[in-house]
This record gives sequence, C-alpha cells and structure tokens, in this order.
Amino acid sequence: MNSFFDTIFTSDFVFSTIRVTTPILFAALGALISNKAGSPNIGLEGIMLMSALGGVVFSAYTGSAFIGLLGAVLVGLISASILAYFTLKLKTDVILGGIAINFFADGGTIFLLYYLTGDKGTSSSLPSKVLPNIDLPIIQNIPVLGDIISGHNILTYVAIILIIGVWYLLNKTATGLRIKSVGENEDAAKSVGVNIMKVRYLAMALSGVFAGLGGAFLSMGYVSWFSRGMSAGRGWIALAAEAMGRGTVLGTTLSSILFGAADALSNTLQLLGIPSELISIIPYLATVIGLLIYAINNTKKRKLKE
Amino acid sequence: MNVEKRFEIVRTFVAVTISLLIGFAIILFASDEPLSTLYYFIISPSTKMRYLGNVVELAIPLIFSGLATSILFQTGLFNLGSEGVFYFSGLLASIIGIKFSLSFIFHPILAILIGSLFGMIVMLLIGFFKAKWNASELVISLMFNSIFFGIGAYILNFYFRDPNVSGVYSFKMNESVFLNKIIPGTRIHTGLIIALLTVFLVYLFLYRTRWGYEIRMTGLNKRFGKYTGMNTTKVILIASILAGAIAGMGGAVEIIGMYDRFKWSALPGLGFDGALIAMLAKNKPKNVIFAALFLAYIRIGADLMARMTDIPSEMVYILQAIIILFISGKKFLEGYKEKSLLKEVKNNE
Amino acid sequence: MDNYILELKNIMKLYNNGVVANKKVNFELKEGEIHAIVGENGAGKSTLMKILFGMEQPTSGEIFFKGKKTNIEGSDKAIEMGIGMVHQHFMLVPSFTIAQNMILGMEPKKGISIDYNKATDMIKDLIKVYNLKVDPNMKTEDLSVGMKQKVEILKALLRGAKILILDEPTAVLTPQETDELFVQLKKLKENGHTIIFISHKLREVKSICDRVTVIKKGLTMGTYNVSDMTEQEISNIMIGRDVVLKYDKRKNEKGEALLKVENLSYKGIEGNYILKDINFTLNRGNILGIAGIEGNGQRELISIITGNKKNYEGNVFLGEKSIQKLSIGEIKNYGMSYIPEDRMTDGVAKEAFIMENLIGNRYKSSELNNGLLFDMNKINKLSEELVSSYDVVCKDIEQKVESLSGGNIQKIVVARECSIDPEVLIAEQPTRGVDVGAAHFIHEEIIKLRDDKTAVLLVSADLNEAMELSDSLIVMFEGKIVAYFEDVKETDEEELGLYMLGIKRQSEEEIRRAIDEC
Amino acid sequence: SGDDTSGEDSKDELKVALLIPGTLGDKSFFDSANAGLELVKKELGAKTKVIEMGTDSTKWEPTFVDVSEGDWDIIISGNDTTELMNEIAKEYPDKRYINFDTFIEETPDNVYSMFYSTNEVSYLAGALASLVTTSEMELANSENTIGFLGGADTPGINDFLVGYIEGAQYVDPEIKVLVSYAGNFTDPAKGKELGIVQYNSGVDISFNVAGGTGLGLMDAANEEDAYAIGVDSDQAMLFKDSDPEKAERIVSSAVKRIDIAIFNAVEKHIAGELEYGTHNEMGVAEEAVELAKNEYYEELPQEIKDRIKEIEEKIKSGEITVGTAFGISTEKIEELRESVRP
Ligand SMILES: Nc1ncnc2c1ncn2[C@@H]1O[C@H](COP(=O)(O)OP(=O)(O)OP(=O)(O)O)[C@@H](O)[C@H]1O
Ligand SMILES: Nc1ncnc2c1ncn2[C@@H]1O[C@H](COP(=O)(O)OP(=O)(O)OP(=O)(O)O)[C@@H](O)[C@H]1O
Ligand SMILES: [Mg+2]
Ligand SMILES: [Mg+2]
Repeated sequence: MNSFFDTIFTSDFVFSTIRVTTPILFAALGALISNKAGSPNIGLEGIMLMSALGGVVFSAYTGSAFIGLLGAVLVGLISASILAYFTLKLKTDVILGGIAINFFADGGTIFLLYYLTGDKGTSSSLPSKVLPNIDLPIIQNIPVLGDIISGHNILTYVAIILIIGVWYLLNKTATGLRIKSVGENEDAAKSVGVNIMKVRYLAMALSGVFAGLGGAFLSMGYVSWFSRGMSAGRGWIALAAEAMGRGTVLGTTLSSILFGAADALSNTLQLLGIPSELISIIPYLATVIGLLIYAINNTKKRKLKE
Repeated sequence: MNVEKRFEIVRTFVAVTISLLIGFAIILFASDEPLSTLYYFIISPSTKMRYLGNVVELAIPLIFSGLATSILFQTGLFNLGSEGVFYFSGLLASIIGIKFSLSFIFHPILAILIGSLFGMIVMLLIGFFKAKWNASELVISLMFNSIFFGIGAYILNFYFRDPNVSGVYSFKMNESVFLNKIIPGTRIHTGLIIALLTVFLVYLFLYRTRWGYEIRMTGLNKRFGKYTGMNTTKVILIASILAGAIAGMGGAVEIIGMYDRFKWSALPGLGFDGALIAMLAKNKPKNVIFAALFLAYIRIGADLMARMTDIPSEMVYILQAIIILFISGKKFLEGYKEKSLLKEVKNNE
Repeated sequence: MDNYILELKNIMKLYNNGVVANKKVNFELKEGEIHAIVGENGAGKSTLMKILFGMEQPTSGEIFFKGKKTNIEGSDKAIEMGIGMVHQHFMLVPSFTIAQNMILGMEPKKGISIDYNKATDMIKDLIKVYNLKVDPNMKTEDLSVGMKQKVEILKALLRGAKILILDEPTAVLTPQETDELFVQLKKLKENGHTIIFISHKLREVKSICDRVTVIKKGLTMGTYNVSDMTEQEISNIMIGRDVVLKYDKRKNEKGEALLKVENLSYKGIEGNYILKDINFTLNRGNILGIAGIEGNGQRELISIITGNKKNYEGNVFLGEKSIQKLSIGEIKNYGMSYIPEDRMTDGVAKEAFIMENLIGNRYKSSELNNGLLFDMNKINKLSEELVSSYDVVCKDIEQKVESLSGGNIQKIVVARECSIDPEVLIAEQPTRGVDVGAAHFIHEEIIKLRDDKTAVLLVSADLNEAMELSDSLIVMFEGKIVAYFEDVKETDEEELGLYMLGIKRQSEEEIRRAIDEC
Repeated sequence: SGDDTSGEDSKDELKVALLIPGTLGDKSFFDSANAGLELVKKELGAKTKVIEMGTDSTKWEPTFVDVSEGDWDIIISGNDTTELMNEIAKEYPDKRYINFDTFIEETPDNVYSMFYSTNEVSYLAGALASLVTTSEMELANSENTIGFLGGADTPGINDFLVGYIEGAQYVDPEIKVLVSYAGNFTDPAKGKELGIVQYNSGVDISFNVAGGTGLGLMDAANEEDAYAIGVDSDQAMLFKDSDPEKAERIVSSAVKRIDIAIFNAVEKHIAGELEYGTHNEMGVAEEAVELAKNEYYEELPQEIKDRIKEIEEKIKSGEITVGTAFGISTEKIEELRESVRP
C-alpha cells in the first residue's frame, strides 16, 4: 500500500494527470461553447477522430507539424460546419446530427486511412510529424512545480490558455453574451437583431476547432500516428465533464481534471493486481460519486434559500 | 390525409432518395460495379426470406431500446443508460440460462424478468438521483454504462467464462431458456411478439392512461406538471422504471433469442441505437417499430453490400450517417410544404 | 396624399401549421402619430407586428418604408430602420442582468470586451430621461412582470427606435404605471416618435391614440380617427355585436369560510419579511379581491396558498385542514382551481395539444377514465365543448397550444380552471391580454362561479377589474394588508390608489375585520 | 471482386474467402490472415475476398451461410468463429474450410485447423526481457522487473502472458513481472500511459500484446528511455522509416506467421495434400512463430542472442514445454500473476 501512495503523490502522477486531461479538456471546452449556444455537439467524439487523422495526413504530406495541426483544426472546423449546416439550415435534430457525425467518422476515417495507406489499423507507415514538448524557461528549474508544469506538449499549454480564453469569451465579450443569449432564449436574441444562425454557427464551429485540437493532440502529441478508434470515448467523457461542470468554465475544467486524475489513478492501480475489469470502472465511479456529492450539496443550499 | 401528414411522407421519401443518390455517388467512386453494389444495398435484403429474417432479427433489440429511450426522452430525461442495462441484463439472463434448468416456458420468463428487474433498479437509481438532487442523468447514465460493463466483464471472466472456447464467452446456456424460433428459415424468435406487444402496451400507457399523461406533460413542461399537482418526482421514477424494465427485457430477449452463450465482449451498442431510433420515431411508440425496421434494413443491406461486393464495410457507417442527416432535416423541402399549404388554403376559400 | 412613414399592402401570412394569421391586411402609419391596433384574440395583431419587426416574413404582400418598397428580412434590419418593438411575451434572457439584456446586440466595447461601465452609464441616462426606475445590475429572472415590461420598453428606446411598436404593453402594468407610460408615450410623440399601440382596453386607446385600425380574423376592418369614435363603436366593429361593459351582479349571501389565512408571514432570501402578519378569510359565494401594485407580496401570498411555497410562518387553512402538510395535488383535490399569472410557464404545456392542456385538472377523474384507460370520446367531447363555449380561436383541439395567440392561451387556462366547479378559485390576472369580449365572458364566468357558491380570490393589477368583480377587497402594500373593504362600494379608485401607494392606511381593527367578519 | 451468384466465368480458378470475426486493422490475427490471403491471391492466382463480419456475432452465422452457399472453394476463418464454423462445415460437407487459429481440437472432416503456439514465442520474449533487464545494456536498470501490457484479460492474451512469465522465470526465477491490461485494443494513448507507469515503477523492458493500444507502449519506451517488445508483426518495421529512434527501442517482436501458414495451407490444398479433419499445432519448431531478428535485434549483446538461440533449440527439441492459458480458469491465471507481482 505504501508504494501505492508513493506513486500517487509524485510529480509523475500529476504530470500524467495533466497529459490525460488535455484531450478531454479540449473537447469539453468545445462542448461548453456549443451548449451555451443551445446546440449541444454530440459529434465531438467523431470530430476528434477525424481531426486526429487529418493532422497526421496533413503533416505527413507537407512534412510540417504546424500545417498538420492546422489541418486537424480545419477538419474539425469543416465537420462542425457540416453538422451546423444540417442542424441550423435543414433543422436536423442536433442530437441526431451529432450521432450521424460519429457514424461518419467511424467509417470515414478507416475508409480514408485504407485508401491512403492500404492499412485499416494505423497510419504508422506515414511519416507524420509530432508537435513539440515545451520546457518552460525558469519554471522548469523550480523543484516539483517545474517537474509538473514544464515539459508538456505545446497543445497542453494551448489548452490551458484556452480555459482563460473561453472564460473571457463567454463572460467578457459581446460574442459571448450573444452566445449565451441564443442558448437561453433564442427569441430574445432574435428580437434585438442578433443573428442566431450566425452565433450558433460560430459556436458550433468553435466547438469543432476545439475538438480538432483535441484530435491533433491524440495523434501528434500523445502518440505519433493515427490508429482506428483512437478517440476511444474521450468525446463522450468530455460531454459528461461539461454537464458535470454545470455549464461553467471553471466547473468544466475541474470536471475534466477529475476525469483525467481518475484515469491516471486507474493506470497506477493496475500495479496493485486488482482485476483490470474492476479498475476500469474507477474513473466512472469517481465521477458518479463526485457528481452526487456536488448535487446533494447543491440541493441543500437551494433548500436553504427557499 | 392532411397536408402535413402527406408532406411528411413525401419528405421522408425524397430524403431517402437523395441520401441514396449521394451514397451512390460515393459508391461510384469506390466501386467497380456500382449498380450491383446498389442492388445489394437497397434491394437484396428483401429478396430472400433469410435476409428479411435478418432484418427483423436485428430490429427486435432495436425496438426495445428505442422504446425505452423514447419513454425517457418523453419524460424530458436525456438518459442513455439503456446501453449498460442491455449489456448487464443480457449477462444476467445468460446466467439464469446457465445456472437453472426449468420447464420450457418458465425458464425464459425468469430470465426476462431478472433482466427487467435489473433494468428497473438501474434506471430507478438514475431517475432518483435526478428527481431528488437534480444530478445530471446524462452523465450518470453514461458513467453507469461503463461501470456495469466493467462489473459485467469481471463477473463473466471470473465466474462464468468457459475456458474451452477461444473468446471470453460464458458457458453454454441450457436449451430450455432459449426463445422459440417462430418463422421457419429465419432466426426470428418469440422476442418479436414480446416486442410488438410491449410497443402496444407502452402506447396505451403513454397515451391512454393518467400515468402516461403525467409522464408526457412533465416531459413537456415540468412546471406545468407541478402546477397541475403532479408529483414530478414520482413521475420521473415511474417513467424510469418503465424504461428500465423495457431495456432490461431487450437485453435479456436478445441474449436468449439470438445466442447460445453470452458473447458480448464490449458494450453491444444496441442501447445507444435506442437514442437514434427514439429520435427518428419522434418518441412515438408506434413509429419506433418502423424506425427500428428501417435502421435494421439499411444495416442488413449494407452488410450484404459489404459481403457481396468490393465495397469496404466502413461504407455502412458513411451511408447511415448521410441517411440520418437528411431524413431528420425538418426544414428539408420546407419550400415545397409551404406551397402545398398555400394551395390548400386557396382551395378552401 | 398623406405622408406615410410605413405602408403595408395586402399582407398575408400563412404559418407552417396551416394557420392563416393575416388574410389581407392593409395598414398605413403616419409619421408622429400614435396608432392603435385593436382586434379580438387571434385576430392577427401580433403576427402583423412581428412582420413589421422582421421576425416573421409575410407569405405575400408588400411593405413600403418612407414610400420605398422594402423587405424586412430580420429584426436587425428593422432596428436599423429605426423600428423598435416591445413584445407581448417577454423577450428577455432570464439569467442576464438588466444591463446585459438591454445592451444585447449593441454592446458598447472597450477593446474586445464589453464596456459595462459605459453600458451602465447609457442605461442610467436613459432611465433619467424617461423616469423609468430600474436597477441595471439586477438579474432579470428576479424581476416582477411589470418590471420586465419596463426593461422591454427601455430596450427599444436604447436602440434609438423612431417607430415604436408596443404589443399590449399595459396588460401587465398597474394603473399608475400605465399613466406613467402614457406620459412617456406622449413625450415620445412630441419628440417625433411614431408609436403603434396594441391594447384590448379601448379606454386606453381613447385616451392616447390618434388613429385606430381594427383587425378582425386577419382582415383590416378599417382605420378611424379615434376622436370620431366611441368605445362602443370601436368594439362593435371589432366584435360585430354590442358588448355590455357593465355587470349585472346580484347581491350574494356569504357562506362558510373555505380559506383562512392566519398570521401569515414569509421571509425572503435576505431575511426580510416579504409578507407580514397577513390575516383574512375567504368565504363561499364571495369574491375577495386583492388590489395592490405588483411586487407587494401578492405573488408570494398566492404561492403559499396554492402550495408552492412551504416555509412560511403562521397558518393557512383550507376548510379545516392546514395546508402545511398538503401537496399541491392534495390541495387541488380539495377543489382548488388556480389561474396562474404566468400562463406560458405554469399554465400550459406549450407543446401539448389544446385537448391535453384542457384536462390538466381532471385527467384522474372517473368521468374521463374507463377503468385503467382514458375515455377518449369523453375527453374529446369535453374539449370540443370547452373550446366552443370559451370561443377559443383554433384549428382543432389537436393543435399545439404554442401556436395559439396570447389571449387564446389565456382562455384555455381559464376554461380548464373554471369548468370544474371549484370550491375555491384563485385567479391571478385572469383577463390579462384578453380581448374585450372574452374578458367580459371570463368575468361572467367568475361571477357565475360565485353565484354557484365558489369562493374566489382575485388578484388583479387592473383596478377596474378588481372593483367590478370583487365583493370585498383587500389592499396590500409592502407585504401587509393596509385596507379591507367589506363591500367594494364603500370605496372608489381614487381612494384605493392612496392605499396602494402606502399613503393611507386603515387601523388595525379595521383590517382585522378581514378575518373576523364572516 | 466477387459476386457469388455468377459462377460460370471462371470454372478453374480457385476461389478463397476469408471471413473475419471483427474488422481489419487489428495489427494482429486479422491483418495477418489478410496478408496471407493477399499472398494467396498474388502467388497462387486465386480469386479472393475478405469479409469483415464485425463484432456483432449475431451477424456471423448469416454470413457463413451466405458464403457457404456461394461458389467459394475454400472458406477461411477462425478464432472466435470456431464453434460456428464447425457447425456450418457439417452442414456443407462439400465445402472446404480452413481455421486459421484455434486451440479447439475437435475438427470436422472438411475443416483443416491450425493453432499457433504463441506461448512458445512469448516464452522467448519473456526470456529475452529477463535477459535484457538483468544485463548491463545502456537503458537497463538494476531492478529485475519486466512488464507486460495486455489489451484485455482474455485467454488469447493470457496465453502470451503464461509463456512470457515462464520464459522470464527460466532465465531468472526471481524475476518480477508488472502486468497491465488496457481494456481495449484501440487506444494508443491509454497504452502509452500504462507503459509510462510501468517504466516509472522499475520496469525497463515491456512486452505489448494489445493491438493498436499496444503501440502506445513504443512511445512510452521512447519517452522514458526503456525497451519494448512488439507483437504479431515485426513492429520495429512500423517505425523504421517514420521514426527510427522509436524503432531502436523495440528490441524484437513476437511474430506469429498466420500469413505464411494460410499460404502454405492453400498451397497444399491445391496440391491435394492438405489433411482436412486435423488440428495442427505449429510452434517455434515449425517456424510459425518466432522472434523477429531484425537489425535492432542484431545489435543486442552476443551473450543474450546466444542464450535465446539455446532456448529456441530446447523448445524445438521438446526439452522445454511451455504452459498455456487455454482451458485454464481465471483464478489460476490470477494466481500466476500474483506470484510474480513485485
Ligand atoms: N453589469 C456588469 N457590470 C460589470 N461586469 C459584469 C456585469 N455583469 C457581468 N459582469 C462580469 O461578467 C463576469 C461573469 O459573470 P457571471 O455571473 O456570468 O459568471 P459565471 O457565468 O458564473 O462565470 P463562469 O462561467 O466563468 O463560471 C463577472 O466577472 C463580471 O465581472
Ligand atoms: N408561431 C406561430 N405558428 C403558428 N400559428 C401561429 C403562430 N403565432 C400565431 N399563430 C396563429 O395566428 C393567429 C393570429 O395570432 P396572433 O398572435 O397574431 O393574434 P393576436 O391578434 O396578437 O391575438 P392576441 O390578442 O390574443 O395576442 C392565431 O390563430 C394563432 O393561433
Ligand atoms: Mg397578440
Ligand atoms: Mg532491470
């Protein structure tokens, strides 16, 4: 048991929590923005997957990791735009549309991968590039803190900046105000001349871009190739994190970290020899418990208020 | 028939046609023999009894999960827990099948009851958390899916795994638990009758009883429900229990209807399909049957296409995606609808 | 040829559920006038205004703005043209502050962020000019209906509207507030604003409007100079028959006490008393009116009586039973009907059929059920009857309530609540947004209930209504009862106004009569 | 491309169908079997078709029936479909079936079934890992702990584990083995995390048997400066061109030549020599499984290579027999894992 706590309270553990959290956080922030605009993006899982492939393909064919990243973001943007077109213009139910995007990604990525590489499993034969890890000057030399904060993939830092960016966008800017108004009372927004289509489109597009970054992180940061189904449910986890965060930036961030930490914990727990099936449920159990504690407290507070 | 109903039919028809055309365009690009490919996709499922059987076999679990999910959606609950319930209830049914040996009719009934009971308990919990503490049913249900899968996989691996087969499969179930095949030349089983009966009962319950009324009104406007004096907590619990019972029944029926051992090594996806079905059916029980058959048909068609032609199986997903997008587009052909409405109005004057 | 700022020609609007809301509407607006639009519920007034404001597109017809043919594709276009609109149903984002709601779509910016200081200044200036008191930093969801209305008006003004469309603005205002509004409107007119004013209260039309256009069933019946017409004449054109504006209320004997409120107090979140020491008795066969400016505790009082709030001090008895332990359902079972103030969120399930909304308070009754199942024939028959007797303008009983006009939605609620012969009827603003004819009908229904020995508690911001209908009257001010009149005839509007504003106040003994005299 | 209803055009051509109970891209059985089919097509000029039946096992039976009713000469499948295939084979006695991988010995008369002693090659992998961790190699540490990363806790995967542990213990009876299972085969990020945890816990060489997930181990090895062993195919080759540094970390791979086995079987069928009705175990001796001896392997210290060579010989001669996970209960496996846990 000693060795167990030794592994938890190490900088390695915190470091890996941050790494595990990164892709979830990207998608969760995306989910937050589109939810705020009243059009939940259930397609994040699929968009991440497509972007992961997009990043690999663009970087492999241009030889540039940066262009690969742009490619991933572009793929995210385009997929979200297609979803937006159907849901906003043709009034396809947004949930159904999201499900469709996920289906499309499942088949489409493998189809394209096969077309490009003759392999349905991984893109490892493509010379794709990776995005660099960054050592933060000064901070890297601080004991413990430096080990935890410095040396992450560049996209991890992008994610951290985006937390602040999204908070700023939603709470300080006119666009944010409009996004929230459209989500909460679209007639009200319409009545003051806010173009709800445009706002919703923007929110959807942003969520696609964010999922695109998450996808790029998976295939160009975490590992250096694309493999089938590699988003592995992170898009769904992100939706859960957003819902658990009750539509706030801080809450969404914390919930994402909770998921990340629980997942990192489950990796560590494997060392204890507990059956792996049972270990696999830890992140989910932790979420349920966390959510319930939060909800119960919240209910108590509300009761007091009434 | 009124304009709106007629329009719905025309729109669905055109949407299917257009998505098929797009599918055709992709097939044209990907296949050397687009015509026969299209034939296999669209026509062949209806050419053999066996294939039609496959469609119906696949539709049976979809009806259950679609029905369960539409009840939840109608109550205003975005609960995707049918997936985990399907898996675990299926496992429980197989355990009943392995551990017991009862006379012919009681054995399947016991298996289905146990499956339903489990579904009821799980959904009741999710509903309770929602009603009592307003805990997000979406999050909890997604988490429960993974949790029950983990627990199920553990139970299967440690207690019921047959070491003499290659996969992580359970021991063989006793034959007495299997549902009878009812149409020769197919694997269609009595689960179909149970499914149709359930649809009918749920329809009656939702649209013809006071409890169903409470469920629907609460789903549409919780404050109205409260104002009317409904106990919204109770309503949520009733709907959850009902949906859980149906999802659990679906998992059990699928396992004892289609399998000889428990073989799911991952969540089967049938529960998630329930959300798709419910949406396509606009949460109406009767429509669930058609939505399930429709989805089953295009899936079997796509399987046949992948089996018989050079089209890779991934095409199945791509075509499904396109069809869903178009069919659910409400504004699709709106212009046409307005014109026909206008005509009708003019005619009435 | 007159100088019309806005002309609508042969407007026709077909909604995609097949309802033709405007058949053929012609309408001309002169610069600088206050132009009333009147018509029954569902006549198509709001629809026409939404077309003007770019929120709906006409199916056919033409719009001329300053003589030039124009398409108003969206509200942004309308706003740009200098058209502002205050909608019949609030167009506010509940979680936003007043300030955020007001600047939405025209946010002042500093760099890339919203300049809230500037916004607050802008709003304060406006408030000063128009003397409409609001606190820009309050959350909108906490506002009273009247307050929300003010915010709506300010919203339009902030956008520099030259043409101001007001869709039933006074329906939710107190007489004082209405007067204030009229002062503002006249001032706006002097400053060169043009105003379109929709109201069901012809008295108001008479008092501030220059011209009036009457719409009936989607057709324009004509435009008249208000000075040439009497209220009765306008209403004749509108409804096609004479409406008796007086009630023939016979004297009624009070029965036993059905609702008793004893020493009721209620604390708000900040610990201040929103209700303090309320005492009154409601008797069978009596209509007890509650007058008062909105926000003086009426809402909380009704919440408690109807079982929606529990943590109060004191007692409320329904018959012999304290309601403390009763659920809303049990209170309803006792025979309480309730016409809620907020019909859209509490009164109906918008997306459900008319029929389904009509059975909300009797779906459990054995009359509508055959054992386990609903008796659909009876439900349909009941719904048809109610729709026709309450004159609800609709296609059929399987139309969704959300596609009805405001007044017709109100009729649905009233029909449902009044048709079960309740023991106690709590009526909050029962005729808000209802046309003259329908209002008259609803009033008669309420009086009929009283005659059939129902106890009625009537909350109305419309003093006229409160005086016409009530037998006895309570006036509330700052959470307390400040006056009680055994017989409304003891008082008049003038005097009530003084009580409502807290200027005058009866002695404790006089007020105690509210509970003792039964 | 194949249309099973039009049979006249090619009477003499051999027609071979491969039914995959899952999807391609697993980087394991299925991809390897498909590679075998490609060989058959290219070298033997047969008409071939691969059908991915997906993971929904209710769809396998209809596919088998369809294909069996078609004009295919040989139908290849295996692994999870073994039971079904045996039943179907009995119903279509005129058809020929090849089971590319099963440990079930019962084999109908028209089925030729094969079994790979993956436990033997992982015995070698275990021995190699053990030799590396106790060596003076650059990235080897002083702890005698090795790792195993499985995709899921299943008999197929555990068969590797059993051999791996036995092989490691043969070299060093005191060896410790950290065992992790990812729970799926398509999440390389998870594989990487599990790998990092292992490498941070004293492991300096780890063996992945986890498909796409397992590839994440290679990244972990690269990042944490440690060694990895690949599986199924020579996984160093996956990265040799795109990422040579990563490839260098992969000291060898436990390769299972399903492709060659399928090719050989079909070739024998053509020659009329294939012994239908038999179950054939193929191990190190048959060269159906082997450690990949690529340029990276060649760079290993000579003593290690000599020891491996010696153990190989002992397996071939039968001096060493390796245990298996098939037919073994979960508790027994659990006990084995416990016995080597650090
Ligand atoms: N009227 C106002 N004047 C000045 N600043 C304001 C005003 N209204 C809101 N803000 C600013 O907007 C920010 C967000 O306020 P809000 O209450 O919406 O936070 P929130 O939604 O809980 O935030 P988060 O989503 O980050 O958790 C505050 O920091 C506040 O400074
Ligand atoms: N969004 C909509 N969709 C369909 N029908 C509608 C919609 N809005 C209004 N209608 C219908 O159009 C008709 C006219 O409605 P409108 O709201 O214009 O009436 P109104 O004159 O404003 O009535 P009121 O005085 O009650 O507000 C009504 O029959 C109503 O049911
Ligand atoms: Mg109106
Ligand atoms: Mg070592």
